[in-house]
Amino acid sequence: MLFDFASALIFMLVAAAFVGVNLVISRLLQPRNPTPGKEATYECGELPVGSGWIQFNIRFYVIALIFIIFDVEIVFLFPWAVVFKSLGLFAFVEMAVFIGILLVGLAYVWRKGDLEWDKPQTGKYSREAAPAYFEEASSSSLSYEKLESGNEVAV
Amino acid sequence: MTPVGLPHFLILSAALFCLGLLAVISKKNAVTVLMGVELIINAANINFIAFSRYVDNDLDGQMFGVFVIIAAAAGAAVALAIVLNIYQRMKSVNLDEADSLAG
Amino acid sequence: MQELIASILAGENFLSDVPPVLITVVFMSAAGLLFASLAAINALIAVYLERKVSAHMQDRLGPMEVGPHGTLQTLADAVKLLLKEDIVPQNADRFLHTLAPFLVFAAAIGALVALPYSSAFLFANFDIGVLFVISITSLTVIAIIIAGWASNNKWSLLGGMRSAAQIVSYEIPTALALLVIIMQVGSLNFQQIATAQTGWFWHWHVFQFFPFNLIAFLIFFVASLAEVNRTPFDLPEAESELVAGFMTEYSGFKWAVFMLSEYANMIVVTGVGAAVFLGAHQSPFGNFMNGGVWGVFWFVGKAYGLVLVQIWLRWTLPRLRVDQLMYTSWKVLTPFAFACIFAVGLWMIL
Amino acid sequence: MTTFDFTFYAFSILTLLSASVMVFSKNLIHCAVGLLFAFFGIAGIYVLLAADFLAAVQVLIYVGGILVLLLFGVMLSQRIAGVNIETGTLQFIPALLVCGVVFAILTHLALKTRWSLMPLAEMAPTSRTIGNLLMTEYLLPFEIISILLLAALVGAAFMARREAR
Repeated sequence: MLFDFASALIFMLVAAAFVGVNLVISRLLQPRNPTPGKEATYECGELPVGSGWIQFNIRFYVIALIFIIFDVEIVFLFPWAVVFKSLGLFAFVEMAVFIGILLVGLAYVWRKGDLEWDKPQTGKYSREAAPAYFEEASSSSLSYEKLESGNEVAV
Repeated sequence: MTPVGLPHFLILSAALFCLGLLAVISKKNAVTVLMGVELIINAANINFIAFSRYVDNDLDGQMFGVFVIIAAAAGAAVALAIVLNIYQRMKSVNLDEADSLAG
Repeated sequence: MQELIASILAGENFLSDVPPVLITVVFMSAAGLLFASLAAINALIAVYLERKVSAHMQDRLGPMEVGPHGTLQTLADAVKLLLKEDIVPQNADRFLHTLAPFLVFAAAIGALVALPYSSAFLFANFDIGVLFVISITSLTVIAIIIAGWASNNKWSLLGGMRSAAQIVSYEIPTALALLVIIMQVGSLNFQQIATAQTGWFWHWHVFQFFPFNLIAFLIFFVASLAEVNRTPFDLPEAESELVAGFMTEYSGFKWAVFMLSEYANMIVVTGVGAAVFLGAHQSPFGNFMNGGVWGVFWFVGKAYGLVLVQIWLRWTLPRLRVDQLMYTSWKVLTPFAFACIFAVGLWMIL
Repeated sequence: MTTFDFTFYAFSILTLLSASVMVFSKNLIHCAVGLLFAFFGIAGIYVLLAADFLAAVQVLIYVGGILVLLLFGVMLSQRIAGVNIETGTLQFIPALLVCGVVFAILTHLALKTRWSLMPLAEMAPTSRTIGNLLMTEYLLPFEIISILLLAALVGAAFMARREAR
């Protein structure tokens, strides 16, 4: 058992060393003439506006929170799945109860809308907020006819 | 140098515990305090597993370890939600400024 | 590999004066170096494949200039990236900016070690194989957040956070889909999962317990696309919105390391898929060309077949919207994966 | 010094050094990176203690879960102005003294106690035994944990949502 972990560890260390050596080689070969413009923060060619200040949406936290609860559940599911074949019905009922309780949690956050990310349909151009805008857009063929008939009148 | 045995693991765990304690006592920021709490929990876990290996030859200590990790995850989730709530109300997560409950 | 080292240590040769630990470490380091180079070569091949497949899908020829049919184009690109100036923004955190590529690549190699390339030659045969791969790949999430933050750039930070939220969301369905198979095998060890699929290709797990294992495989495949940020789940690095997300401020060889790891991670997820669902290193035709070095051929062939499907999807499907992303993970894949576990559990009891 | 001892000291030094980075750094993200390596080192210690399943769980939950959560917490609870997310300390010297005393007492206990040691068992895979124990002896805690997780999920989601309004 220790051998497997040791080889994984050594492989990871060698991988890191591989990156390091290549970075050094690259450093030796590459040109270096930094200019202020080159070292500026990239913002699509414009000068950077403000600092990197961003107020993040709290939804990031809610997603991470739901994730960690289910991650923890998976930790229990793995040993259960290993012994499931030998224990049979008893283990199945145990896990059904366990998952059932946690699915109540999933149902709760689902019902309360915590799983919804901000959809692009809120705001000025949403179907709910501006139905007239959408009707106008979808009946564009009609307006062409109006336009054409108007032209006829004009001619 | 004596070969590595139970006391070595216990001393490592004690050192880790003290570092965690230091962070909990001295840090201003609530998130760093939480990080210190995680260190303390890990120190306790090392003890459980070391005893399970050296003193007791079954896996009871490791079972405790699993439950401790799980409870720590749940605790961290709730604690961070509280911290974010404090931030929303007071615009700061520095514990010395969040004193509106004080008399 | 353990047997190989044991045989070297047992043999009477000029090495008998050297301590066995040193021989083992040197031997494993050499294997690791070979492995890291293979990961680099893998990226060269995969990038070439991607360019050619996309070109032919769009009725173009793709790279044709360097080497016959442009085969050396990606090598030329690699040399170019090695010679490029490494630009670090002035306000960036230099240490963490450099640390992130190391972490990403180490995590990818760490996951690759555990895969069952053949029944005989293995780098690490973990009893907890599947769990090990899942846990070691979670290092990538942290590395991506660090990379995004250390760049001190709005796009990088936003891309890193989005990427992290996406990867963690899709980790749940991935693990649940794998659990459907682990229940049937009763082991987390990749070798035992492979042995359980011995025989003709209808013994593969994906064709057992029809249709639940097939559904589990589809869930796994879709979720693994999101895990490695492939289209249609490439929102975190959407070029048109976030200018490559957390990689915005990376250039030269550091950027190349991110690309290397991305392609290595593609092999990780397709390798896990091939190992768990598609018979691992077993030949699809019973005993025909089975075992030994053929195992490597079949395993890598299956993994690359799935990589080709990933490339095909990239040039077929449009990108998802961010709300559809969360919808797919939590409201479609996760409930279906739970339903599969429940159904297979009932089936096994009855 | 055997390989086992060498690995133990290497992982201990890694763990303690990164934990110190976490404690003494002023930059919150550097604290988190220190914590990352500390968790990784502790996972190595678990492997040395024959707890392979627990080591994987440690990396999965702590690195892949709690640390991500903490980093999200840092990002969400700061006015991120550039790369400098700083935090100060309070009463550092008294705290250092207290911790030193605690460390001295704990070390003394660890060295002076006569532990009733058992002969070391062969290292064996643990996942199957843990699964069996979970389904038999530890059944009640296992089911209660699900209630705890449900409570944590509902409570934390509720608090986070109230803040979003």
